[in-house]
Amino acid sequence: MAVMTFRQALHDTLRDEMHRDENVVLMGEEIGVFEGSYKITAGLLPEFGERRVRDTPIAEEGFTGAAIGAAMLGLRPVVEIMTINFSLLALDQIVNHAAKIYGMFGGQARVPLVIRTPGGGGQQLGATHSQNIELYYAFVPGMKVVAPSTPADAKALLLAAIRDDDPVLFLENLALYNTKGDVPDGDTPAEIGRAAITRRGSDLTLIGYSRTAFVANQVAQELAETEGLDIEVVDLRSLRPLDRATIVESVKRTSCAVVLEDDWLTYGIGAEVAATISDGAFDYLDAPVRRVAMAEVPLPYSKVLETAALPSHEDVINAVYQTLDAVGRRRPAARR
Amino acid sequence: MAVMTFRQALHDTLRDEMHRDENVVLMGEEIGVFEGSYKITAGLLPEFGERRVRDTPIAEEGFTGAAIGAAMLGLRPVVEIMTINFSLLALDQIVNHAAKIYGMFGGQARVPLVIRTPGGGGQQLGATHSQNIELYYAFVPGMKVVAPSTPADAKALLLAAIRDDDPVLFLENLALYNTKGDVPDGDTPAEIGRAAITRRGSDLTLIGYSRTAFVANQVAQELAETEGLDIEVVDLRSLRPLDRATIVESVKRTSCAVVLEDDWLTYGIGAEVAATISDGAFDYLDAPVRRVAMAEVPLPYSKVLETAALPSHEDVINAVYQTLDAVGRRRPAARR
Amino acid sequence: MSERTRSAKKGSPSADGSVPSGLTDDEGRRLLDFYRRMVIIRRFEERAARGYTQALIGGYCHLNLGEEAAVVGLVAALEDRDYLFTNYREHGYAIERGISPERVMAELYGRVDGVSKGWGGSMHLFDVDHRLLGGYGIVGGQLPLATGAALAISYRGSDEVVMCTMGDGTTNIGAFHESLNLAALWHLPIVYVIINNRLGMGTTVEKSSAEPELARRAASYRMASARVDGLDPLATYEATRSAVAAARAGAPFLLEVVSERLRGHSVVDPAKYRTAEEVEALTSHDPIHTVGARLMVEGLLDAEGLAALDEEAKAIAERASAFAEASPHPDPSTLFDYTYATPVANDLHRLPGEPLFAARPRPTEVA
Amino acid sequence: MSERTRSAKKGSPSADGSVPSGLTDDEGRRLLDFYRRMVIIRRFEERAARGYTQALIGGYCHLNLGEEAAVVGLVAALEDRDYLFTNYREHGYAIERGISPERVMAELYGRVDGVSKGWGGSMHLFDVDHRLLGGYGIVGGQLPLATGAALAISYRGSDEVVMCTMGDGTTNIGAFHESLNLAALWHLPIVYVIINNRLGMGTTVEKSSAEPELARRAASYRMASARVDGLDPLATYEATRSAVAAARAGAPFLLEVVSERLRGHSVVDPAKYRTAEEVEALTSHDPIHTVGARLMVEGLLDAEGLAALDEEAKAIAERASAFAEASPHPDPSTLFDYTYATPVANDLHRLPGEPLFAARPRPTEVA
Ligand SMILES: Cc1ncc(C[n+]2csc(CCOP(=O)(O)OP(=O)(O)O)c2C)c(N)n1
Ligand SMILES: Cc1ncc(C[n+]2csc(CCOP(=O)(O)OP(=O)(O)O)c2C)c(N)n1
Ligand SMILES: [Mg+2]
Ligand SMILES: [Mg+2]
Repeated sequence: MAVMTFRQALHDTLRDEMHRDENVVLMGEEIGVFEGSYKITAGLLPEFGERRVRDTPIAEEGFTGAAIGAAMLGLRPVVEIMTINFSLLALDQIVNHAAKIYGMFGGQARVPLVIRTPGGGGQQLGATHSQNIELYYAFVPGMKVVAPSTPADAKALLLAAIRDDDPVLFLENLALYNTKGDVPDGDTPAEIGRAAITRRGSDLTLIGYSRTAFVANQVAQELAETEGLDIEVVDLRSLRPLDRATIVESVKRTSCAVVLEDDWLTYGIGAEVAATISDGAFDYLDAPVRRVAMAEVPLPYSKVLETAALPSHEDVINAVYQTLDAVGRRRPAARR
Repeated sequence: MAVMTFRQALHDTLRDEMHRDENVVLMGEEIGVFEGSYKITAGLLPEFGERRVRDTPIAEEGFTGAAIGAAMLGLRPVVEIMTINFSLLALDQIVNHAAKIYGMFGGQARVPLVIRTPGGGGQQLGATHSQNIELYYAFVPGMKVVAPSTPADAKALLLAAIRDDDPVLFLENLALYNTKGDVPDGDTPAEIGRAAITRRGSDLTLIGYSRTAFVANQVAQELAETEGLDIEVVDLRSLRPLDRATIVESVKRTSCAVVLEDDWLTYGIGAEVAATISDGAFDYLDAPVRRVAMAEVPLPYSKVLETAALPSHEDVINAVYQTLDAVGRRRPAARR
Repeated sequence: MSERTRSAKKGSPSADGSVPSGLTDDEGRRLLDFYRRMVIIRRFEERAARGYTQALIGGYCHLNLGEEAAVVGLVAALEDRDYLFTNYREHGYAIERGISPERVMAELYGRVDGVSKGWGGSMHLFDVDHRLLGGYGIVGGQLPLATGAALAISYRGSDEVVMCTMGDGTTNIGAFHESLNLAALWHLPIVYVIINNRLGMGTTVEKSSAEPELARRAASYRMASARVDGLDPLATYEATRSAVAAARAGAPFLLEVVSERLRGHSVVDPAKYRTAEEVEALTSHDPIHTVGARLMVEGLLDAEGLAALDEEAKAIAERASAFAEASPHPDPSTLFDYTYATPVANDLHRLPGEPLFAARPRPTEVA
Repeated sequence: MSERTRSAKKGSPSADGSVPSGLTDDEGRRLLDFYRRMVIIRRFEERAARGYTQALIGGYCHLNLGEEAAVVGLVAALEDRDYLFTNYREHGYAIERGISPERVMAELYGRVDGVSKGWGGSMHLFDVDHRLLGGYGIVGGQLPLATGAALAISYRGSDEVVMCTMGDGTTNIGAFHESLNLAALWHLPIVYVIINNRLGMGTTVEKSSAEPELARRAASYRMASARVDGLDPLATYEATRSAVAAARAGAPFLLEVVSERLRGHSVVDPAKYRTAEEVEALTSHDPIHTVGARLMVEGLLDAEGLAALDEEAKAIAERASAFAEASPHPDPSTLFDYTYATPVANDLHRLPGEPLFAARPRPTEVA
């Protein structure tokens, strides 16, 4: 066990897997000489050489597709797409090829590919560089999509993703890279497709993934300390498959839920979570599932406008209060 | 008023708009000499010439982007993307450019663009050619997405789309092209962002769009005749903006709902509709919102497997029965 | 056919059957073998077209009619250990790679004995044993994949070559540019082949490619290239051998094979956009006719032999369709078998009509 | 800098200030004017870098340092009515198009007086009046758009030209290929400009483009092209004039402008991947130094004049940042003003913390 940043956990896991398996190769723009836009791959080029750490031209479709083809022949490429926004250019290769090849050819070829890519807004990167479009992958059968929120999960899910024989979209987040946490030693991959209850509680179920799971735990902790609230937190961890059972069982116990997401509300990830709860916990739910999500605008550059458009810590707390209010449970003094 | 096919309504509307406004130009693969893969544009090349009916190379990103750029200078291009599957290749231009340009530049440039494209499965086109990915557009603020189900709406919504100053994804469906219906004469665009209650009823709200709205009306009609059921049908017509008020008001009256969609269930269009109902009609809903959607697999070529994977007429009827069952209302003799 | 294209056709017989330059014994034997294979493809494709009109084949169905010489010459230049990626117009390639016509036809019919077990159909033939790595329906989709396969080979230092075929229309899509650049940068063992039948559906190469001599596009990547007459199987074979040899030595190659598409884009396309003269002219370019004629002129085949080959090919096609029709449809219970290679928790095995959660008890029954 | 690149630089002064070939009066005046503009960009960019470290500018910030000569020469060859599309490294272009440095800086500061009203930031400058049609942050994203703008011009039969700039790294993306092909096919009035600073972030042009003489890529589209020394503003200007003239006559053009990036990719990049010698060499290629030296040698500027120009430029930059800092932030109430140009029913104006539906009455209050 060691305390390290999310970034370090990713870096060390990549490095360990490259030592373990000669088939693991890294590809992407600026991952070598430049050490990665967010420095996840720093030091790996000098250690492993150009053969295994491959800087690519700016050609998302081409190099992602090439990684898919290499995977079909048994390599286990880990592709970095600099931010998830640029993955739109590779979407045909991912959705129409990586996700289809196993099924469309009757199981004859596997695509053991990992695509690592960060989402995130709040850095004033403007409308085209601040999108959270994990939905585009989570929607597609044939893809697996994981979204760790802690350094420990970053390691465990990356191990699982690299050793999985299917294409895995591994969602990172700019705001998480410098967060710290305990990371177990050893070599224990997570199970893809499983959510985790990261905090037990009975008052309300707070659900998130990636950055929003981090926020959920923070808020639950804070409200426990300041208000004595007993909030359960579900970290989805896997967006496809989605672990409906864990979500629904939690809400059956708490009878209300707030879903946090960093994407747009309408048709966002939270829509499925809310629909799932409303269906599976229908007889247990005492208030509508509340979603906290981005305002529905192309994200503006201006700090003031950007801040207005993105969910804040306060927004989460208010959503929790209003939901508790709605179910008539332990309402702390209104805090607006 | 005239009875005509969906195809004819599209064709005639395109033609009329080209006569009305010199800025309306058509672009796409095989729309001219070949007359369009689904023959919507048949006859328009000889009538308007190559300047206004432009066959493009196979370059979805390039020609869609070029249409966006032309729209910025005031043309009103109507692009045909042969099937929605191929639009993945143009997604960066649509999502990161067409949908962002108005906002990102503070309202200085408009993108009066229409992208016409058919979805649809059930034609044994295999995994890459049978997807329904309107979700990818409906998710994006800045886009408008319309999805007519009748020839009349095909006309009215296409008129609206062409005259709108924003990028509009105009969803068609292979299975609708030959359907027939009344089409009003004259020149009355629909209002984008409005759903329609196409059939009044009090027993259950059945919701669809594009092909599934057609199916919803069929099923409602059939169950009225055979079982005396009184089903209300909501045709969404616009996926973005989504007309939540109409959906919720309907369910407040019927207290239960079934949502039909042709895409995958998890994260599909129906997820938002179900989440919206579960939230907005929380106190009125007597049973979980039922979704009828594709099985979560890459769509197989084999007719037998494809049929198993796609929602059938029977599936819709059973979902309606089971939902009525759940609310304890007018249960007709079980029909399995 | 343009001047330029014509000039690419050295040594092929003209329609009137005038004597060509002459063949060595080896070439003669090879040409005869090629012809035999070409006829098998031809009859297979015609049978497939019939299967389509019989509604035994669904979806899209694109035939190699007119491209048989190109197909045969190209594939013959590959070793068994080499890999082939192609597009949706690939029945002939599958057969040439050594996959039995039965299993190819069974795939067209969507049956369990099909090469892709009925999951792929006409556009998505795949056989890992014969190193045919698909059959892709998205124009240009196969290019990055094939490039990546070549990357894997180069990474491992083994000496297979990848061949990746595409149509002329495909050279205008972004993936073409990105892929060729990567291959050249990384010295990958790959031959990109353009089957230039001068049409992408109904659009001519001149209307879609600003440089219609497509082999020239290799210059953007300092890649070697050549243009060859794809109606001449021997010329195609020789050109391909050189290209494959270059690729095996780590120099990727762009080979343009000028060919013909005798019928519509797919079996349902009546090709009304072609003039009567164009259609007329096609017959004289039909490689089955021209190569057959050449063999006769060379004295390597007589009318009887030709008829016998044809009978054999027809019989193969008939057997293929009989086999296909007899093969069972996949069982609906196998629907969820191929979503994931590594089984995964919470994968949703829900049929379209099934509820997401088991039905609750009816309200009246609630305590 | 490679041999090849060097040889493109005819007539530019060497670092030691040796006498160049001599200038006409016109050229002299022009060079002086160009230099003045170059210095304004230089000081503006330095001021922007400071604004970034002061946390007055957020997001990404890419500077034209080293590219001033190219920017000035390129834009000077355009008429006011011509259109310019560029990428995220575009502050200098905006200023050259005639937009006031105040409004450019205000955009970087995200204020209401910014050219894009604070919605775009450094990467997304846009001014419809000055026909600067953006500033785009997706590599290659501007190419199809610019091509389409040229299509609209050609459609209307008017005689504007579109210039579309990009970096060397951008030539490897699919949109480059698709766009140039369309422009050539359709004879569009457009000049594609590659600012070849030989780096895309940290990747050299040789590592990213299999044909590193990028102008040669025009051959794939039978498009005319040229390569010019982008450290020489006069040479750039002349080459651009020819290119623009060709485009105006309906022949699209690919112009490669060989340049330098003096600092990191963006203000936060320390460019550790550059060797000390490389960094050393950069100084002698700095166009502000070389052009200044040339003007001195030509007797067109003395030390005093040079200092005066510099003072003027610094003052402009200071005024710009003072203006920007004084300009108000956008009001949060304007958040929903620019989602749609045509107002639409049911557009969701919900702030992140707001519920989708008005709160229901509390259960205890239900009758
Ligand atoms: C990305 C994409 N766009 C469009 C299509 C539709 N389409 C299928 S084949 C074809 C023409 C391809 O022409 P070419 O590359 O010359 O190959 P050919 O059919 O002549 O063999 C088109 C446009 C597609 N399948 N994929
Ligand atoms: C599609 C896409 N991929 C990657 C990036 C990240 N990125 C921004 S600038 C850049 C380098 C571009 O290099 P070049 O075209 O030479 O332009 P320069 O920055 O040198 O002016 C990269 C990779 C991006 N913005 N868009
Ligand atoms: Mg073709
Ligand atoms: Mg560069």
